[in-house]
Amino acid sequence: MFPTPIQKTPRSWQITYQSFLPIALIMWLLPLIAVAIFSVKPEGDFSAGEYWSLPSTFGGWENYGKVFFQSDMPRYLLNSLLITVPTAIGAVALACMAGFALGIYRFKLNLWIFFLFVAGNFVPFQILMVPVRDLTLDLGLYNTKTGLVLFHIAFQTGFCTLFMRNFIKGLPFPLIEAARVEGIAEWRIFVYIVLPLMKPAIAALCVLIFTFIWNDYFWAIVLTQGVESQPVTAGITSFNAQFRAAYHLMSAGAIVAALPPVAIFFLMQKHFIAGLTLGAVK
Amino acid sequence: MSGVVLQDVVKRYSDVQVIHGVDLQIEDGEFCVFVGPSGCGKSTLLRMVAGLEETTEGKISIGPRDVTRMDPAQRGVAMVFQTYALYPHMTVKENMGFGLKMNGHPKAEIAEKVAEATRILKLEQYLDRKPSALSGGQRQRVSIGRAIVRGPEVFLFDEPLSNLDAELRVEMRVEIARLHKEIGATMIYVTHDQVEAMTLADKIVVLRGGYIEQVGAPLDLYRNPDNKFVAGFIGSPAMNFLEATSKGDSIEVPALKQSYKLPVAMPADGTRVILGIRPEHIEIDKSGDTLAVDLTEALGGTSYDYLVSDNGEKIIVEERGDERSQEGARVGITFDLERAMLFDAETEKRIR
Amino acid sequence: MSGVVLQDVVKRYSDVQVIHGVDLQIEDGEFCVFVGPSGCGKSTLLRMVAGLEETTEGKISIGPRDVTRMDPAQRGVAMVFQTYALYPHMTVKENMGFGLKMNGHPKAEIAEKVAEATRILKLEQYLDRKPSALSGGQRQRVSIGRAIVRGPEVFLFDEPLSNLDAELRVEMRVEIARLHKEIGATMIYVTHDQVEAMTLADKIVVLRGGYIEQVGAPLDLYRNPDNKFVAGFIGSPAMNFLEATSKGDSIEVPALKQSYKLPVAMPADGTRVILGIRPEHIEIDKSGDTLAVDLTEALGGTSYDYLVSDNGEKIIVEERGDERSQEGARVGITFDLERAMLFDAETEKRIR
Amino acid sequence: MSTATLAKSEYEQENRSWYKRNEISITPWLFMAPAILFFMVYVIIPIFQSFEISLFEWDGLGAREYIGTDNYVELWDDPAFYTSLRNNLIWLILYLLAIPAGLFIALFLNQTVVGIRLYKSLFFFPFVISQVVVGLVFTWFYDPTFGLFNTVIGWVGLGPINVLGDPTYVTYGIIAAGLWPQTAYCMILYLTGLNAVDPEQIEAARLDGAKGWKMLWYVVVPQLKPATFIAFVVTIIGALRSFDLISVMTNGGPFGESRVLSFYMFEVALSEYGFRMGYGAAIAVVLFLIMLFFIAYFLYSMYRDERGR
Amino acid sequence: DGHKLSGEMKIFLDTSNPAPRATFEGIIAQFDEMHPDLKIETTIIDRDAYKTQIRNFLTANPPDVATWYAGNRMLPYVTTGLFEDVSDLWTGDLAAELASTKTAMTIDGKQWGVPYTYYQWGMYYRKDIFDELGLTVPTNWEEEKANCQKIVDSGRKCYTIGTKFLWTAAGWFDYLNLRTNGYEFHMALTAGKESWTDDRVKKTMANWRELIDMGAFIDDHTAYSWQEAIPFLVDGQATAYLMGNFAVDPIKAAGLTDDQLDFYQFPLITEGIPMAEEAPTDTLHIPSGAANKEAARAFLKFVATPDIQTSMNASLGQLPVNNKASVNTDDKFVKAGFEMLNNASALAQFFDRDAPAEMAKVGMEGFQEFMVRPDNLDQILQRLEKTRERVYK
Ligand SMILES: Nc1ncnc2c1ncn2[C@@H]1O[C@H](COP(=O)(O)OP(=O)(O)OP(=O)(O)O)[C@@H](O)[C@H]1O
Ligand SMILES: Nc1ncnc2c1ncn2[C@@H]1O[C@H](COP(=O)(O)OP(=O)(O)OP(=O)(O)O)[C@@H](O)[C@H]1O
Ligand SMILES: [Mg+2]
Ligand SMILES: [Mg+2]
Repeated sequence: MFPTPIQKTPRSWQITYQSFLPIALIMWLLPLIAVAIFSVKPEGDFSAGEYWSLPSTFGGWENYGKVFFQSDMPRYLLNSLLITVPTAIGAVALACMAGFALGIYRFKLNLWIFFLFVAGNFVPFQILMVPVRDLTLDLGLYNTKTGLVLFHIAFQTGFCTLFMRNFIKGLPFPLIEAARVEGIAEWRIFVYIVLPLMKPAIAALCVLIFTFIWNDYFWAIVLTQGVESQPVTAGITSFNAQFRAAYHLMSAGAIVAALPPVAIFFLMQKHFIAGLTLGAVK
Repeated sequence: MSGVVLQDVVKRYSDVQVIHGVDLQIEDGEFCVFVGPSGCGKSTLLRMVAGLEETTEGKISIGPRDVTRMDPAQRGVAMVFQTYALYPHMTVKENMGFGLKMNGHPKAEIAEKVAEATRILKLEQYLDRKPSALSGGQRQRVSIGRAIVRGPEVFLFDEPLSNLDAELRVEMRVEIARLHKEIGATMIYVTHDQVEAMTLADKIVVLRGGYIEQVGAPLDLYRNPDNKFVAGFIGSPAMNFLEATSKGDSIEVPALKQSYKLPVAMPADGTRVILGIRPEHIEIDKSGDTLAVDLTEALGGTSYDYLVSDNGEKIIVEERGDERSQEGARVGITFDLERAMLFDAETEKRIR
Repeated sequence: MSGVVLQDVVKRYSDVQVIHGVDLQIEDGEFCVFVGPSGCGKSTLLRMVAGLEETTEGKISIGPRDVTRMDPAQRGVAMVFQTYALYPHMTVKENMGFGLKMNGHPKAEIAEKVAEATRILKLEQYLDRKPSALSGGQRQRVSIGRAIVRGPEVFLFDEPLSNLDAELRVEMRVEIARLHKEIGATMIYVTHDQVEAMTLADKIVVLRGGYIEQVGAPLDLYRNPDNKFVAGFIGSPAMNFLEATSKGDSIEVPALKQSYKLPVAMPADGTRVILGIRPEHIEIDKSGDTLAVDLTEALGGTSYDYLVSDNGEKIIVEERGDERSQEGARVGITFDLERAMLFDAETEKRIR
Repeated sequence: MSTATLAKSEYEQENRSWYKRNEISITPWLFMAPAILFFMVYVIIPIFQSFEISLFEWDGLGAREYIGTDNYVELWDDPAFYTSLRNNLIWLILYLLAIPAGLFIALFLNQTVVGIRLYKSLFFFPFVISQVVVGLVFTWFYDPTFGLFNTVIGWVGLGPINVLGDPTYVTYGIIAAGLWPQTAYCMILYLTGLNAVDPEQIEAARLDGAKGWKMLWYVVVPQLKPATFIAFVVTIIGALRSFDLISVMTNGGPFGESRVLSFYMFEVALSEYGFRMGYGAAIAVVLFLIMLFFIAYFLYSMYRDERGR
Repeated sequence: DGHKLSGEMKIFLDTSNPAPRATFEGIIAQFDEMHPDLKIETTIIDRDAYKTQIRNFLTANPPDVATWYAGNRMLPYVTTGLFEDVSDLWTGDLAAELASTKTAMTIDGKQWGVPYTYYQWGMYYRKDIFDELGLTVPTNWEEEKANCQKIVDSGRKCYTIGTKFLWTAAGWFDYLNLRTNGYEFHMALTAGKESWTDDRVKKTMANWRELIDMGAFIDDHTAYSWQEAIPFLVDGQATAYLMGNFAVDPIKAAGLTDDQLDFYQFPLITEGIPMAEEAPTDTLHIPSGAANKEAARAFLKFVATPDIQTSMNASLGQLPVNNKASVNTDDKFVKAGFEMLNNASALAQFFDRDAPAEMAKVGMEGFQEFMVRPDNLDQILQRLEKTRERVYK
């Protein structure tokens, strides 16, 4: 293990390390901690110019109450959920199938199609902006959650397929051969053998895609507008316009918007990190 | 009847040919072992029988049926893989019954067949475990069980024991032998392990570079190899080969500084030949001094002497018991001329 | 002088003790092999000598120096790992020279030492390859080369050959033996392979559960084990153990339905003892009928008969040559009483 | 004993359906069809459409007018374009700092002490948060009146610096905000990479006398190559995709000094004063060509790996 | 109205600040009450976001009523046929009552919407600080500068401003240019008929520069939105704010009272040039893709009626467009504005409403840059000129 395990170092260094850890963490998260503190400060602290003092009283209830009951935040959160969940399901489903095809079968175009997905996934997606917006308009899906979901599914399919294909490629191939010798139809091999084995990958991808899509801002502003379909990342700007310069409320809003992916990350940490690294490193 | 017949079978991967026209007949109920060095095409040949690799040319029949172009599932074969290939998310019972279930067999029939296989392999107490909760040997037993359940005409094994440790390997080897006795189906078995081949096979097929070198019963190959390759491949430690030249009805062996008269049809004078003697057929002659003892190894029950001749050829001698020669000493050797073999140095064919 | 001395060495991981006070003296230039079942602490002990594990208690000296608390790099040891542990991004040459480079030796010196090691190990043509372009045996040679280059007083090997296939293992074993002869440094070698231990060692240390069971020259351990564990562990196939009871100056062996009188100091009447006979020391008596032949295996030079007694005990007999018994027949056995051993059933200690 | 019990029907149907006979060659295409369809429609074809649109003058409302390469000609002497290009380069270069920074933090956290798992997750935190929120947080962080940044540099007698309002600092300020989550990402990649470093090699190197930086440089870093490669890929992509932060933090300002290509493209095509679809598409094409350079490199590396295994 | 309105009516509003938001909600509720069968759905979009979104929703999912701005700003939607011709509403009494805004709503001889409010721009200043420093309301440029110098000397800034979203700087340009060169030149310039490198423009910029060089504006204004600039006024770091009347509400909300805050007209610069004012008009339109145009027309009419105009603008704190409506004279800012605009020689909409979008964007960016780097003036003007050549071609 590198660096040398702390247990094997002198006592003095161990203590230094142990005490430096929390300090480093606080420094690292300083901007966030500041926002968290902002969000529970009462309005008065700001008008009094007390930005960096501890909250004079706990204003959290009021601030967060405003976020939830006097703004469109709940609606935006719901929109985000309605966009994120179908996207995760759709993209992962498509990728499972495509990954299976690319990971298991040997055919001429295999590598080319795989690279098509990979290359598409690397594209700076802004370049799709004009045509995709147009397409969405033509389909009558502009400013609908469906329009956003369809695009997200399509674009995330690139990454998901890369991930799934590499994962499936890592499965022991004799499993497939054993099933073929047993006379099991190809689609049944997918359903009964490959799919169950992909569970961890599916979990990882779902979590990952959830975060990616939840945090998407660009497509949200390109393909949607208005409270009926915009997700919370875009909603937060309207929210901030509504409460401009009301830092306690803006902070509370930011924290509310950021919370779901953070919660997912903490709940599914193992899968999340596996997803990030496995997808990338294979 | 369900023997397996390969007629002039060829396998090519794009432009590399890896199997060069193999003809082979495996009788019904026979235990046939493919051996040969790594990369010689053992697995490829086995997988062609299974239908997992396409046959480029030639014909493969199982029993009366030509299966050359059939799907694996239709050939009536079952395969046991080196890595077991158990479905990790299914219990032992489900693993064994899966094939039948997917092909729509009634539950009662599946249960019955699984029970039968379980009995044969003594897996009763593991039926509800997942493969991950089994030892390597148990896993391999389950994978054999899965093959049995399908009731195939031919069992195919691809190095089934090479992922097991030495002790388990011996155990499973005995188990497979017993299984063959019990169900009597045709079995084709790929291994690179001498001992497995010798002890399990009714018939050993020695492959090299995509060609069959020799086919025969284990002891026939040991006693009566057709060529230098088979002679060297079968038997451990490997046969000693010494360069020699024919002269009249004898051969001259420079390493031993002596002529020998072997009971074989001698080739023309001056032909370069090779004398083959197995280490276990050589006795040390302490009074001799033609060879130097380079190294000795005592294993307790047996010892090996590594001898070097003055012209640099090496000879291994297996000695019974724990006596061994002195390292650095000089000795001679004697051997039974009946058991020595002669090969043509060019063609490597046996001279009989 | 650079022998290695371990004095009352103890290793604890938090609250698990895995080495229980080991005392051991390894002479300068000696080849010492640690054997024992998996998990007995072989690697741990070796790594303590290397300095890769801290020594909880006791003292380790190399030559005159107490190295117990020293850094690995300063102990004058070099280690060869089971997985080779070559740096994958460096060429063979860089791998071998890395240690010297790190310690700031001049380039010329490094080149010279690498050349020397290369010569010893015949690695000339691979110098510029990366490890990934080498075969297993070549990689292991490089890793030994890396050890040689550093010119250590003590070489440490942790199962260096167990990732190689059978053939290569034999080859590398001989190579290591030769290396030891050539450079004559002290070597400590961990293995679980019988043959390696027997053939390489000047001194074998048999470990079990963190204790030393016996230390001695290979053949001494074979011929004269101190207890049942060592007797069963050394020799292959393993010694047969049969239950017996002492009666007067003989022992009664139910499996063989016979009494034997062994030249040892017999314990009190009725003591449960164990009779140990090595497979290679048993002869089949075709006229007998105490045992059933369960299975026979012919390997060419030797055959094994697996016998079962009526009370279910198993006996393996090694037969020389290719004769073997008939499976299913009933036979008796004879053996040389001088070579049979007796152990106390309780303490498993040898009764001499 | 005969055990030939396979039902006849299972292997002796001679006249099977066409699908059955070609199952293995058709199945992959059936499985890939939906993904390919989606990907074509929404990703691959639009890339080419961008090329096409870039040859038109079009406000997104009325009819398009074919103008050949005029958009590119205009781009050629559009100072805003060069500002964006320059900023993109700065992003590309400085964003790479996330890689060593991530490695450094990963090394710092690669220990087994109580609670280290929690520390690792908390250090990873910034990556999970939306860039929009990161942008907001940093906007306040940099605020010239009350921002923590100026408060802190005030302690050492510097500032105040109007980071986001000053054209000389603004791009660096935004990149710093972007480096925060990106470093966290690289850190996780390296933590996983460090887990995979062969401990025996570390031990071998210890015996060889390598320590500290030497160990890191000669033994550890080379083994982290896969992680470094991925970190490189995601960082490059991240740098070229940078949009959210700029949009949230400065909206391209002050006077367009913090624009990058992707933002400029959005601005001319879809913002309040924009709606020049053709011009936006032309910028898109330039951005794509830059990325193509990297994509080709990534694909080549992957191709080598695929062949290699 | 003759018959009942029914169905649904979608209204998109950009009135995202709290006061206007509430006002409109009130009006709509009133309208809703009058038409029980009509279901009204209101969407309020952030004012800045609205400006980019209007294109999308006009083509993709047009509402029945949408807010927008008069002048050049509505031109693209008129030429592309996205706004409904509502000339039919500009007949009868209403036409007479709205006459003053008719030109701003007319393109190609047709009217494309109905205004609902307009408001004055001018200096909102800290009366208490002026008193403290002994300053009087300036009436010409010299006084303005003299005042400013005293303010700067007292350690304050003269003007607060937040230029993050650019248009606030355009307010300064508009007034400086109107006062330096007059209404005609300003309109010709924004209409692309005059060169940006003209000496007259340079004169305007030179005047502006005097203030910049004095340190009249707060530091770091590029980092702030217009709302974020308010605290500087409130806590006395700056004494005046050139803004539209909509700023009064948030400034008061931030803690200033009528005693502290007052208003004065942007002072005279070039002697003899008549005083024209900025008076942006906010308007309502019917997208041509609207589903319920009947209801939409009714709503537009309703909003323009004197009663509604009176109550609406009272609560907006702005000026009614209907000349029959009464101005809320209780509000001193509204009153001042009303008087000022009544006496104005001419009314300009605003830079980004008078100039086409692209020109406006480049122009405002230039103004912002100028405020930070006045030395770049020549470069900036050249850039504007180049844009003018392209945009108006
Ligand atoms: N897909 C393939 N494409 C090209 N050549 C292949 C392919 N699969 C196998 N080969 C080649 O065919 C030859 C035979 O391979 P095969 O796996 O049958 O050997 P084997 O005898 O089973 O070896 P081992 O003992 O190592 O398993 C080898 O030379 C191998 O390189
Ligand atoms: N880090 C550790 N913490 C706790 N126990 C350990 C640790 N490392 C090893 N052990 C225990 O110490 C004992 C000895 O391990 P060691 O690796 O020395 O065995 P070994 O003889 O080398 O076995 P093998 O033949 O399998 O390599 C084992 O029981 C092992 O479980
Ligand atoms: Mg094989
Ligand atoms: Mg070990």
